[in-house]
Amino acid sequence: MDLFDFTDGREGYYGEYGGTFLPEILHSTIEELKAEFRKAKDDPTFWQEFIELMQSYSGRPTPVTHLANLSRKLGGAQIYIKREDLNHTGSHKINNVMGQGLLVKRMGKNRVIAETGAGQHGYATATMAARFGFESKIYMGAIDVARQRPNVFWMENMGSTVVAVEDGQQTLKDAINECLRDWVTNMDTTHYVLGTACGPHPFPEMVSWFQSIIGREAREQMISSTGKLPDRVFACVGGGSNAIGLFQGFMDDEETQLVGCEAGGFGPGKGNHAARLAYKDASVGVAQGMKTYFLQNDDGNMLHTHSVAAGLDYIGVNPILVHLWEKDRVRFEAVTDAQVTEALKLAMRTEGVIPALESSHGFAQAVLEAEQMSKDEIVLINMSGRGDKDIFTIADALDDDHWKKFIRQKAEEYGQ
Amino acid sequence: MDLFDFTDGREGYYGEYGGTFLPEILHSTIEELKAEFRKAKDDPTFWQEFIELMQSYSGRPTPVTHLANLSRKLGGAQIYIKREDLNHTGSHKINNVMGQGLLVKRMGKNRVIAETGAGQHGYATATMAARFGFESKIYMGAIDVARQRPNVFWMENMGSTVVAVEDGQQTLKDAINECLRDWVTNMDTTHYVLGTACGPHPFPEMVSWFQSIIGREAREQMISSTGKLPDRVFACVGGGSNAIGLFQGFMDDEETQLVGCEAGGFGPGKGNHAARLAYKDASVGVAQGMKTYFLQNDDGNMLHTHSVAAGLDYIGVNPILVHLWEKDRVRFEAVTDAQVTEALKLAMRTEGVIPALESSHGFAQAVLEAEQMSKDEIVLINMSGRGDKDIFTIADALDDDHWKKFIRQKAEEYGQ
Amino acid sequence: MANSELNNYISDRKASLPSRGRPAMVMTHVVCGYPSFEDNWKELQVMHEFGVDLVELQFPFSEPSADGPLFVKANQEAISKGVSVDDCFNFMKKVTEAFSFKVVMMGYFNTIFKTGQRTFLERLKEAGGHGFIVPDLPIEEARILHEIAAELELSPIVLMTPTNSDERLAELALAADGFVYTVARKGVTGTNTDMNSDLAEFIDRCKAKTDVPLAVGFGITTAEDVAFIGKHADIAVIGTAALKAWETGGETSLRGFFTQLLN
Amino acid sequence: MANSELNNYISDRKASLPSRGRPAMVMTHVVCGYPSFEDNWKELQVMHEFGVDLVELQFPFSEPSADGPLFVKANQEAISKGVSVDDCFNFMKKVTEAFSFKVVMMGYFNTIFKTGQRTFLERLKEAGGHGFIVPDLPIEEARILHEIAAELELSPIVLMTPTNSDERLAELALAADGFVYTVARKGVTGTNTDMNSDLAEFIDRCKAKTDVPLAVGFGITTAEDVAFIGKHADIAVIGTAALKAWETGGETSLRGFFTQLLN
Ligand SMILES: Cc1ncc(COP(=O)(O)O)c(C=O)c1O
Ligand SMILES: Cc1ncc(COP(=O)(O)O)c(C=O)c1O
Repeated sequence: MDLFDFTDGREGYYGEYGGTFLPEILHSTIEELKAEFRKAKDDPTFWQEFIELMQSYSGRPTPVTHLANLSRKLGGAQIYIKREDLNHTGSHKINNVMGQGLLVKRMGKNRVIAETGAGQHGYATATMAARFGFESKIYMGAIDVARQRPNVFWMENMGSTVVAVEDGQQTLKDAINECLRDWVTNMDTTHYVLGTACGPHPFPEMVSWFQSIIGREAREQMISSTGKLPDRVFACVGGGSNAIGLFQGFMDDEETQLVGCEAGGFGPGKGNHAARLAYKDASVGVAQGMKTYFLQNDDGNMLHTHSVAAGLDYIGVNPILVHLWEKDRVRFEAVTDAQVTEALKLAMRTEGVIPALESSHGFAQAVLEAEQMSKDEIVLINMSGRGDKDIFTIADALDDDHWKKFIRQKAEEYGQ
Repeated sequence: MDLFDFTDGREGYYGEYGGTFLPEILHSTIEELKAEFRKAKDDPTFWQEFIELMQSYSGRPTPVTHLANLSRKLGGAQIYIKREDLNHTGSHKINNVMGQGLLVKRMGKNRVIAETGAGQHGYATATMAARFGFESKIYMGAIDVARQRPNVFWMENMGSTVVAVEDGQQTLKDAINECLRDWVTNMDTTHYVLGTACGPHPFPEMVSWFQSIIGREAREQMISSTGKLPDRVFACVGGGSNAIGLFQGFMDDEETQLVGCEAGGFGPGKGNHAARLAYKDASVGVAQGMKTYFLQNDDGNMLHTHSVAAGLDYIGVNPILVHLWEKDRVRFEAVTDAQVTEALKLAMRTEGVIPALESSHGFAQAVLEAEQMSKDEIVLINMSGRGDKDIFTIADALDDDHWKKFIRQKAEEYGQ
Repeated sequence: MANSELNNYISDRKASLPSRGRPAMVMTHVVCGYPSFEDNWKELQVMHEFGVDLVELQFPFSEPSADGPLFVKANQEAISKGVSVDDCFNFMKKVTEAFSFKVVMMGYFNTIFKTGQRTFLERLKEAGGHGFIVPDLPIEEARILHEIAAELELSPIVLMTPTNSDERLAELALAADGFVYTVARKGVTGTNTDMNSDLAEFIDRCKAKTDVPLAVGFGITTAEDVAFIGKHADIAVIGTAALKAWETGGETSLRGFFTQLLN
Repeated sequence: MANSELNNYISDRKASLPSRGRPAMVMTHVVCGYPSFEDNWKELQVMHEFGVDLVELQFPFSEPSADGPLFVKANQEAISKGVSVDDCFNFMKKVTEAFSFKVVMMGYFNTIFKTGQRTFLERLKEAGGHGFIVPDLPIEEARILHEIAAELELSPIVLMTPTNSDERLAELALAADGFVYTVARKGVTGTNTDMNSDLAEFIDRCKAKTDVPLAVGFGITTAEDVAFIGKHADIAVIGTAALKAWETGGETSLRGFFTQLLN
């Protein structure tokens, strides 16, 4: 199945989802981007250049790791993880960002902007900008700036300007709005490096394409390590880029179930979570450049969302995944904050891996299901990022007293 | 040159350095270890098993990355870095630790202990123990526990017990002493996972062997990316494991200069630094199981040492490197804290990489020299680890005000 | 079908400009419910006093990505006070019944989409509105909305921008009715625009493609700006500047602002 | 050459045990300069009073990796007070001149190595010491030191441990002189040891390999312990327990401790 064959429908649409909802002033910018992207996608040397860059700079291919201990402990399916955490900067976000960096170079632009929520995408973009020599500005909700200072610290040290967005909920969606505002002002020199497979066409396609490197590698690796395809593949879904990246590798393998794991937060109920499809609190809307499911009220205004994982705490979702969900190709599930922190602890203790809180959503759902499966079945989880950069969040999630004491001591040391 | 061919000298000696200075009660333990190690080293399937483990669990081979921007900026030699930072747990320490883990399994032991200063080795050991299902206890100087809480947090979460050692200077060397005390008590069940190429034979040889994976990969990678051998190879030297690991790849390439970069701290003068060979403040002694250069006074008591990089802040040094230094095969240099933080900033801004403060010592010396070299010369730096886990130390080293403010806010949030 | 009522109104108002001593028609902007509907009413009274020709009533949206800081804040506060789509239509109805200027809705597409495109336009019609300006809805995505609008004789106000090619302007012109909103510069609302030869050239490019009257928006603050627009186009759009005046000192400031702008 | 003076002394003291009403000889331990040399002197006076046979004077070292917590602290504090190798030798000289028990040096190899092996042993000889116990110096690494010792007629006190094989014990026995320090159990100094059949068996294994008298160390605290050692070996080593007593209440406590231990 070629998700991006638009000959039978409208370009940039997946079923009824997707599209390009942008101010007219960006029309030519987005056309230029589409054209450049199309040329790159049709040019096999571009993908080769991308692959080589990811190998030499980010350490790709990332391996798949068999979690034999965890599998044994659960007594069910054999669990494997795809190690996007081993990428430079610690998550799959770098795949997309370096790919867009190459496009920016082709377009002759010299400035990039990006939104970031958890900080991972901003961190990756700042890295890419330093490496490519671009000027860069990262927009981040003021609340996220306050709670994700470590990422801000690194972004600034890599030469990016980080702008704390004071509007709205002061989180990811507001940072996206602010990026759009910058973009409509500076589109001549500036590329907007969108961080997930959302937003106006061609972003969902483009980000999916760069992230497909995950699934391409994973399919081959699973076959060569296990001799067969996984029965189920799990990935957390924030915007939906790591999920679509991995899922693409198995799209035509109909026996392989694809499971998107959303942020269940405190559980169902408007405002308690960020599960657009697994729970019943979202509906179709148009915002942030695309038509998809949003957590919104009857007037179309966006709801507050909540997740222990800042990177999943988003109102909208990848339109491609919505389409695949409607076609029953991708199943959606949500796991709660409490299930997620338990899964994280389990992963640390039994296997010595520290999945990011985002990725831990995939682990949590996989653990639930693997237990019920038979020993000769195989599941693959996307470990989209590592958790060690999120020490503040994780220490808070685990309510660690030593950590609090340490922070108090540090604060005292720093004085007033 | 086979460094480990002892037929013409005493086993475990490199020139006059090395040896096995341990309490008699460990005699049989160390003999068992030597025998098991010898068997493993002679068994090609063991190395194969090690390689496969490192591939699937830690993401090896790690790439070499060309730092074109930095090279251009300096206007001299082409700079490449070996990306040990991309390993699982973020440094080269995992190579040694996973290798020892395989040996522990062969010896049928079920408990491991380790010392740690910066925390990287303890973190790696805790990871290995979780993965292999060993019980583990990590000894760490009380001062290091206090300043390296993030690493302690992860070690504990991976199921290790972390013991704060209150003796002596409450840093690395005291943790080593405490490990020896544990070991002389529990040697039947317990393996001491020494973290660097120091200590009693066979540790220097064994750690060097596992770390040689760095140099083996790097030599091949440099030839395939540049068509020739590097003119100079730089590595920071704490205990000396990442350096010997990389250097081994080029030992017989006499045109390739090997440069060990020590912690110059505040500059020459007893107590100001941890440079055993580059400065003139150390002398030969016997402690912590080996004969080598130590920073000690005339009575043989150890001096206080200082470095911005906790992982380099050690009184002794790899006896193999001392031998190679005396034979003029390895040159030793020291760089000061101030030079190191400048090099770190430069690396972040120009290339989007964040070397650990330890690794930044290699960068600092390489930058000094590369500038003077010609454009067709090549240098290779070992990026032994990533700095993002050391955010507290680096933020302190860079004296970042936003960071301090963030920590104060966090402390307030945590209350009393 | 074109919205002949609005079109006739605009051409009448245009014809009467000399007699009214005005260089250009004027369209003003109000964010529904911000600071409050009472304040809105008073603003509109002042605007009416000064003979404003057209008014945009903005329906607040939680993600006003094409707006500048002042309107962003206005949108947010209106929403957090609970201003709903119902409230906006009720208010519009009151306004169109009380005042002689013509009213268009301004807002983001999700407000329309979520209400239902047909329902929304029917309600707009019923509330006396004459058209809609939806900055995040490109014409490619607007087919259905524009069809319903034609059926209901409502004007889809198309935006033309300085980054558009002539070909694109021609495409946009095909969809235009009522007037065209020409965006004076890149960026969002709320900062001043240089009224210079670049702008004049851009307006000329638009005029070459359409006979529909041209409104010029983004950053108009002075009588000179209005004069400039009168020379090159038809309607001066007054957005942020009026709200700023209101926030500074209510009716008095707003009157002061319009006095310097229009007299 | 063997240290005949020490060997003769020990065999004489052993022969006199019944007449002294003692089950075993006793060797005590003092860390030079901790808490102070004055305190050391008073401790030694008490030990002399109780007819101690041998005394280890520990030269403090910054890395006392074979010691338990109490001695670690003692080493550290002595060093931080500035106790030097010179001070230790001067003190030893005073001690050997004043008391009739025989003294051996105890310490870590670096203290010896850094002073120079020959120089160190010459100074030891000159200070009236009779041997040295160096827990981090295995016999393989001790060749030179043992050669010089033989030349100077000083006893290298070899350690035998429960983890040694019979072959290894035989090797160790070859280097033994004066007495052998048999380590009662795994671990470091400072915790109690069960005096049981395992220990007896281990001592028997040592006895099978050497005729040199056996000292038993690590954790000896009671009269029963001493009696046990008397039955199986020759010398009871009293380390931590005596220092603990001293720290608890100085001379009075130390006297109390020896009274229960030896009378
Ligand atoms: C580690 C990690 N995983 C997943 C996500 C969610 O994004 P997406 O759904 O686009 O993969 C994020 C977002 O920040 C992330 O940092
Ligand atoms: C990243 C890193 N590099 C280097 C070192 C120094 O150790 P070695 O000299 O054994 O490589 C350490 C020690 O903790 C480290 O963490």
